[in-house]
Amino acid sequence: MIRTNQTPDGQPKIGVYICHCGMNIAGQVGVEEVTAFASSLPNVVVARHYKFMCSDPGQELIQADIAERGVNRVVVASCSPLLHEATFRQACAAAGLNPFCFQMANIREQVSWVTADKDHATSKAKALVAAAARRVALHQPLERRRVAVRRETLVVGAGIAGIEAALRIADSGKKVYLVERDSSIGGHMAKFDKTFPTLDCAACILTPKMVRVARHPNVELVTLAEVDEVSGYVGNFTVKLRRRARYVTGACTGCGQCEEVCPCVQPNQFEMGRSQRKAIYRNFPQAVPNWFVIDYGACSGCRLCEDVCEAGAIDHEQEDEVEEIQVGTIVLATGFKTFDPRILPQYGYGRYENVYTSLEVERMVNASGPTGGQVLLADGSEPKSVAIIHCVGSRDKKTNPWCSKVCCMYSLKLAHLVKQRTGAEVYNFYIDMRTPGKGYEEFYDRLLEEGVQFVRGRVADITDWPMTEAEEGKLVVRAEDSLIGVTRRIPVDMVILSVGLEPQLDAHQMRKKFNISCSSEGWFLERHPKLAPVATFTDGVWIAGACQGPKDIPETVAQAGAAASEAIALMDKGHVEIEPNTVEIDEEKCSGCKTCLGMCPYHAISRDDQKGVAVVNQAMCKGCGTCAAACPSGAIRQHLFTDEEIYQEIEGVLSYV
Amino acid sequence: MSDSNRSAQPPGWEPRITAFFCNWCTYTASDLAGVSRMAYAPNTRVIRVMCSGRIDPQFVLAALRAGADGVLIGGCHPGDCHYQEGNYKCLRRFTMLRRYLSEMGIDPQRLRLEWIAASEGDKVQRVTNEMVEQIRKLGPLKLAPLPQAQGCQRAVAERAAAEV
Amino acid sequence: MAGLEIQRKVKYQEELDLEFPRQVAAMPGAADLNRCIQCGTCSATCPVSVYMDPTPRRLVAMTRAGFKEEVLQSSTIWLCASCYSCTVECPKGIKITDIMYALKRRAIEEGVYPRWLPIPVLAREFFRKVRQTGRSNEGQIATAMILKTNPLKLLRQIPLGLKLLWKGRMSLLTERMSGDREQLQDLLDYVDRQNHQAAPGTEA
Amino acid sequence: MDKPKVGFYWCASCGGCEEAVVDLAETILDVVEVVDIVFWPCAMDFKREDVEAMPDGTMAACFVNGAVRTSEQRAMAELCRRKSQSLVAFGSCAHLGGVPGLANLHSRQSILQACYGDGVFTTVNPDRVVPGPRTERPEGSLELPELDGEVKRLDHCVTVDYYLPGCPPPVKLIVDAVTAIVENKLPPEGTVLAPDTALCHDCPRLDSKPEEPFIDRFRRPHQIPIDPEKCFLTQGLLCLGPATRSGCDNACIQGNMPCTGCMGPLSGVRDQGAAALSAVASLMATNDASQADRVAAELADLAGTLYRYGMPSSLLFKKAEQDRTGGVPCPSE
Amino acid sequence: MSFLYYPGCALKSSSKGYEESLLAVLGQLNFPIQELPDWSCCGATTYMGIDEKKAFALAARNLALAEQFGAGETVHLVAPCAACYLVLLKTQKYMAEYESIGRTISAALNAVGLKYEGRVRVRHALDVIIHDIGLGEVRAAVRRPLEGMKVACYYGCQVARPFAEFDDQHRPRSMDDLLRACGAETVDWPAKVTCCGAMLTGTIEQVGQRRSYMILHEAKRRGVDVVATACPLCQFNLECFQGPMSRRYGDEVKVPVGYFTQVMGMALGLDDRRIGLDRLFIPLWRPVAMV
Repeated sequence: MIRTNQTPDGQPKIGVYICHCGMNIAGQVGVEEVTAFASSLPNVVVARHYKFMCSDPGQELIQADIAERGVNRVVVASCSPLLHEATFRQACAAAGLNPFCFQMANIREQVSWVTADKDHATSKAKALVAAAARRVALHQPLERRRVAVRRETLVVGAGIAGIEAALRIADSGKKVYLVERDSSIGGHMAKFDKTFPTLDCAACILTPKMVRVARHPNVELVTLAEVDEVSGYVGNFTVKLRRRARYVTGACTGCGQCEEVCPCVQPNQFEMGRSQRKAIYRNFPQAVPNWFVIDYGACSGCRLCEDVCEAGAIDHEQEDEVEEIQVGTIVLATGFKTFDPRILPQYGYGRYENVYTSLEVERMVNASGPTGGQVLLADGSEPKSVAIIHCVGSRDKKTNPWCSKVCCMYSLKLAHLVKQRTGAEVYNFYIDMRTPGKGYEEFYDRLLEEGVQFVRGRVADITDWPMTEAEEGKLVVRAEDSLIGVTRRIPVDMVILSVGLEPQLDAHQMRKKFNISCSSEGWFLERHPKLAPVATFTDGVWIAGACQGPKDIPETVAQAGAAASEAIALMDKGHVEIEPNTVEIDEEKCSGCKTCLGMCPYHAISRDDQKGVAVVNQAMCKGCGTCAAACPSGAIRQHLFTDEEIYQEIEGVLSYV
Repeated sequence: MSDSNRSAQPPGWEPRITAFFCNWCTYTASDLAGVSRMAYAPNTRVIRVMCSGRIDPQFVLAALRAGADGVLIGGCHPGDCHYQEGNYKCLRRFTMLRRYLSEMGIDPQRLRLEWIAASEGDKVQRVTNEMVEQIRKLGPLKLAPLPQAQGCQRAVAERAAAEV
Repeated sequence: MAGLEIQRKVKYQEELDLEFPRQVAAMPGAADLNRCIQCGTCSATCPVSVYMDPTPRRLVAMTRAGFKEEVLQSSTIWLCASCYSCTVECPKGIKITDIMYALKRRAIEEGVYPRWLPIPVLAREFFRKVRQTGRSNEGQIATAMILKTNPLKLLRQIPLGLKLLWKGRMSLLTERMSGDREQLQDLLDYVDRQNHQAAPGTEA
Repeated sequence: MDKPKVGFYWCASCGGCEEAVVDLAETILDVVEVVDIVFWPCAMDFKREDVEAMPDGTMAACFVNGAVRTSEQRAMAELCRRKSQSLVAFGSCAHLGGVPGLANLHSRQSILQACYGDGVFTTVNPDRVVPGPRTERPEGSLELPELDGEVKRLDHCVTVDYYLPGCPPPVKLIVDAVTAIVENKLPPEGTVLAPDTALCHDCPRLDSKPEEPFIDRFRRPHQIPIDPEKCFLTQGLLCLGPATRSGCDNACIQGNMPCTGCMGPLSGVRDQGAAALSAVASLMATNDASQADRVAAELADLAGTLYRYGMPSSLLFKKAEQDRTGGVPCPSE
Repeated sequence: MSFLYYPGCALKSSSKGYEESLLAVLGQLNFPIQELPDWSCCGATTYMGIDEKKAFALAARNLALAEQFGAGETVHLVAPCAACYLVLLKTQKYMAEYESIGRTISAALNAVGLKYEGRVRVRHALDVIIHDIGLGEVRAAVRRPLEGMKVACYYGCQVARPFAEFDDQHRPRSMDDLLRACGAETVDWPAKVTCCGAMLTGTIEQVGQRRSYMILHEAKRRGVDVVATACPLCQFNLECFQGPMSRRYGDEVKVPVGYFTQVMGMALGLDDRRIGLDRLFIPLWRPVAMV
């Protein structure tokens, strides 16, 4: 618990401490001059300068003045508050001063490092010190609030990332709601045949996890569901889930009778439309849950399925349901989508029937896929030559500028599988071969040994315009072989487009719902790219897997574990401390004019109709202060950023130098 | 701008610009400019607020009244506000405030709003330099002096007592 | 081993002009030169790259490395047909056609273009004609070009010329712009003066 | 015991405040019952010399209305100050600068030019004489008070103990103030004698005001039939109610007219117009810069509207004159 | 909204047939258009390679002249020649995009009493016919549908790339739509935006003519009655060198090559001479069904 010094006489006694930061500040700012200047400011009782204020001796200087000279407000002029504010607040607290009776002046990042002239740098430092001193005189002791954290987690998305995170959290004894939009969990990984570089079967490693998560006593699996709305704050989120009607109940045994009698045929989305399914269907035989589902848009309403279902699991009357759940933490694992190559007409996808996307070929080589694991052309024959084109929809300003990271490796995997299954000549067209990963380069070596051809050059186009007899009836791939320096035309039977990874189409809606940030492209933004890769700027919400950016399975699993352990740690701690820069409403002054209500993106302000005034829910207030700026009565006070504190700062920077 | 115009400025005068930067984007960008040692004009004084949405038009006027020749506001790019929409609130107030300043005979270029992301240290440098040049061209802001409010007699008595 | 030509190929750093890439990149449209990842899309999509030495991709690499002489003397820049295919297809948005123009101008400036190539001559004739009359005249320009590069070829072109005349698609009279030719000349002269004021190679 | 002595004086004002005193109607008799009016040039025959002859502090309270813009008004304000124990700034002009304060949008030069130069006024002045403190004419010499360069509020010139806001101050507030003086139950000095909450607090139309930003255009009252039930802002009419003290019993609102701000800012506000601007701009329902500017442009005469009663109390105080204004049109020029 | 016609040099000489047919077609469709007075050469592709700024200045002069006709409104400057179209668009774009170009060219224009503020929209004739007149109007005006006529629409480079926005860069369809509206059958062929060799056909023949040959060969292979073009240089290259090409590659490539406006003109029932059919080297025969 923080000890506070309430400064009973109310008279501020300010200590000002100027840091040299070695030569980082002192080399450019006249620290002695600034110190002398600081001593002349109102309420300043002591001003010192020291080599490194953040060092232990530096902090002890402050603490000694608090103890011996009754300093009750502290200003440190050093680096950015974003760097060391916490350090000095702690130092104050340790000496018994409320940590918020402290203000920092940034004279390194914003003065010594950016100002060419020493006199200017010194003047600027003085102005910032004056502002901090004038403002700190008004600082009042504040307390960080504690909020309890609920022991339930929402995991959104049940691909490998979501499944992994859910299992970890559930294993630690907390309740998990695992929400999946599709009728079955498993995500993209469930579509793959083999995984690189080990070539072990995707289903063999994924299916046990799918089954385990479904049966876990702490996991509530919610498929065919989406998050409608999220409100609340870290530790106390309220989530509205919309469960779409499945029209098949949990009584389903997965026997498949219904599917046989169903007369309605639809393109199978799970197979990217390359095969057909019935209106009552399930994605794949190992689907979890293993219940069927009716695609009501495709259903004729004949109810034949109802007649044959011995378990009586069909319920045509089912409707969407909205359920409200309470959770303390949230893990987003909403994954990615693949690039739609129709955007690049030069590659002929959708126009030439033998141009496939990599995901379609993944299904093709999968024993449970539409061709039973055979690689076949549209006419049913086996290809004799196949081109695999890397970077489709990646590394391209006009589509997606990023490297999709996994394509090189999965292209190698597909090259291997295609060659193995058909014996065809396989050409990989690549820009740069990216195989950084354990065992990845070795896999590339293996492919080279297997005789797969590699052409270093980005393909300009795929055409059926023959220039020679050998090209008649073929797809001709045109690229510069940049290692040789000539343009090559290679006729092939089949083209595989290694499509890149993209954010989900609704990523921006999702980020709004969860109040997190996205890069402009739509990848969820981590709090720090290196040091906080699974945290977001919203406390209590973590991200895992490819919703944050392209990544492969091992990385996804690692991230899911990291996100899970952060959520577990918070729930085990049981509470969070909230910064005190929230707002408070002076009920005496508030006229209840409602101006502030619409300012708050978190709906933290409501109107008390009885009293006719606005009321702030302290736990929901994030401390932006937008309402305070809008209040025409001056009735809203933002702690640490009160109007008067800011006025003092304004006048401080302008009144002395 | 021609030299003759510059020489019209009072000797030794340097533009003074008060900058209000939001904590998450522009203030961070400003730190980044420092870390990257991007030197720029020393005429700005940054006041950190949590969000550009916190910036009350009264702050801008108070800064001009206290002697600023210009005010720079920096916030997150549209859509990137850490608090979702504070920057839009700022934009709305800024738009109307500029019109008011203009009516009050103050060149609207003395108030500038820029969206500067945390990664745009170079933009802090560029915008600051541009703005200082702009204000240099406009010259010092000459507001009519504000008469000192006399307050009540008790306040005067207290002031007098304090001076003794 | 008759006919086997043995060549020593090494480039010493001091033979390169390291300012050259900077100067090229300073020209409008050429700024993205440095973003090239050598993917070869430009070469692959180029309708005439099969005749070029080096290919556009290599030309960009050579420009960036400072192979000024080789770049300016290459046939590549003169073979560019301005079809803009490379510019449209480049995944990094490099305006390769503009870079080709920039290199052509530089080559003419430095007088290093291959003499046998009729293209610079055509350009010059075109240039002169437009300044005089405000219009180009394909027949006259082509004739002048052929005369200056390969007079014998003119004989072969006679049937085509006659046919065009007969079809009313070529006129021996000079087509001129109707109005203010002087204004046009003043305009061009003004730009000329501006060009001279800017230091060559550094003007943006 | 003697009845407390009180005085009334007016500086730059329209006379409405004097009317307000008269508006006390029968109540004024009660007032006269309990106080002695010793100075009221508008209604009673007291001369300046009479006041000067009084010992300092004779009056328990002197109510001064009007802004201060001439040398004479300054002198009289100082005189009233000396002769009274409590000086009350009476009405918007004394309190904030008032409507006369809008003269701060112009220079003294341009005002004199407009009145005596080639202006629009009909005063017979063929020689375009601009009167100064002392003007010599064939008919004789004329002495006039000097016109100041700017309009000030009363407490810019002398210390003021209480403020009675309003244009004019509502009867109830006047009675309360006088009662407080008589009963010697005055609040701490410096107080504005009106409630410190905004008008919306009692506004009958508040329910119709949405909670989310909604302003998509501005209009002027004469341009539309005004719905007597709905919040003015929802009708595109600028109402300063949210930024203005209550105490007026919503007189304008009852009369189906938006509040123009005469009761002045709340105690936590430094600049009433800017506070109102912030609130109103925040409520604009657009995130697009050009759209916001189009909506803002519909507010004709922003400065005059936001500071109708308080230009001399605003942070800018007076229009600056040196800047070229580019971009945004400036209607006051 | 005013539409000005910018012919460019070629339409006054080697491609007179293009001008004749375009103006006749627009007349027939009651679409008023006026020739930009005092226009000069746009600089074409050649000038850029010699002196970029002068090239921009030449083009900008025409933009400035056109703008005077707008009375403050947008002016549409219709350039039927692909090169003119590209150069005018490029000039406009680069003046806005590159401060140095914008500044120099504006200064140069100022020096001769002109100015350009950016109110011209450069349009290709194909764009205007499709989007301003509309296929419905065209369909209604067809008197003699081109039934049985098989057309290969050839767009060339510069109508489609890199600045045009009215059609797809890789697989344009506007001309196909238009000529189908005229009753013709169009072939979906891969050569639509392939380069014809441009000025290389006349300068480095082995390069340029090979390009044209490939295109004609493909057209012939597809059995088309005519190749329709939207660019003077494309038309010239594809039509005028068919003899030398056939000799060079030992493959007879004799295909009529006309302007899309000429093909349209036939459908609108315009007289052969009015649409300049008499100027073609290889006569554009009507298919049997039409005669």
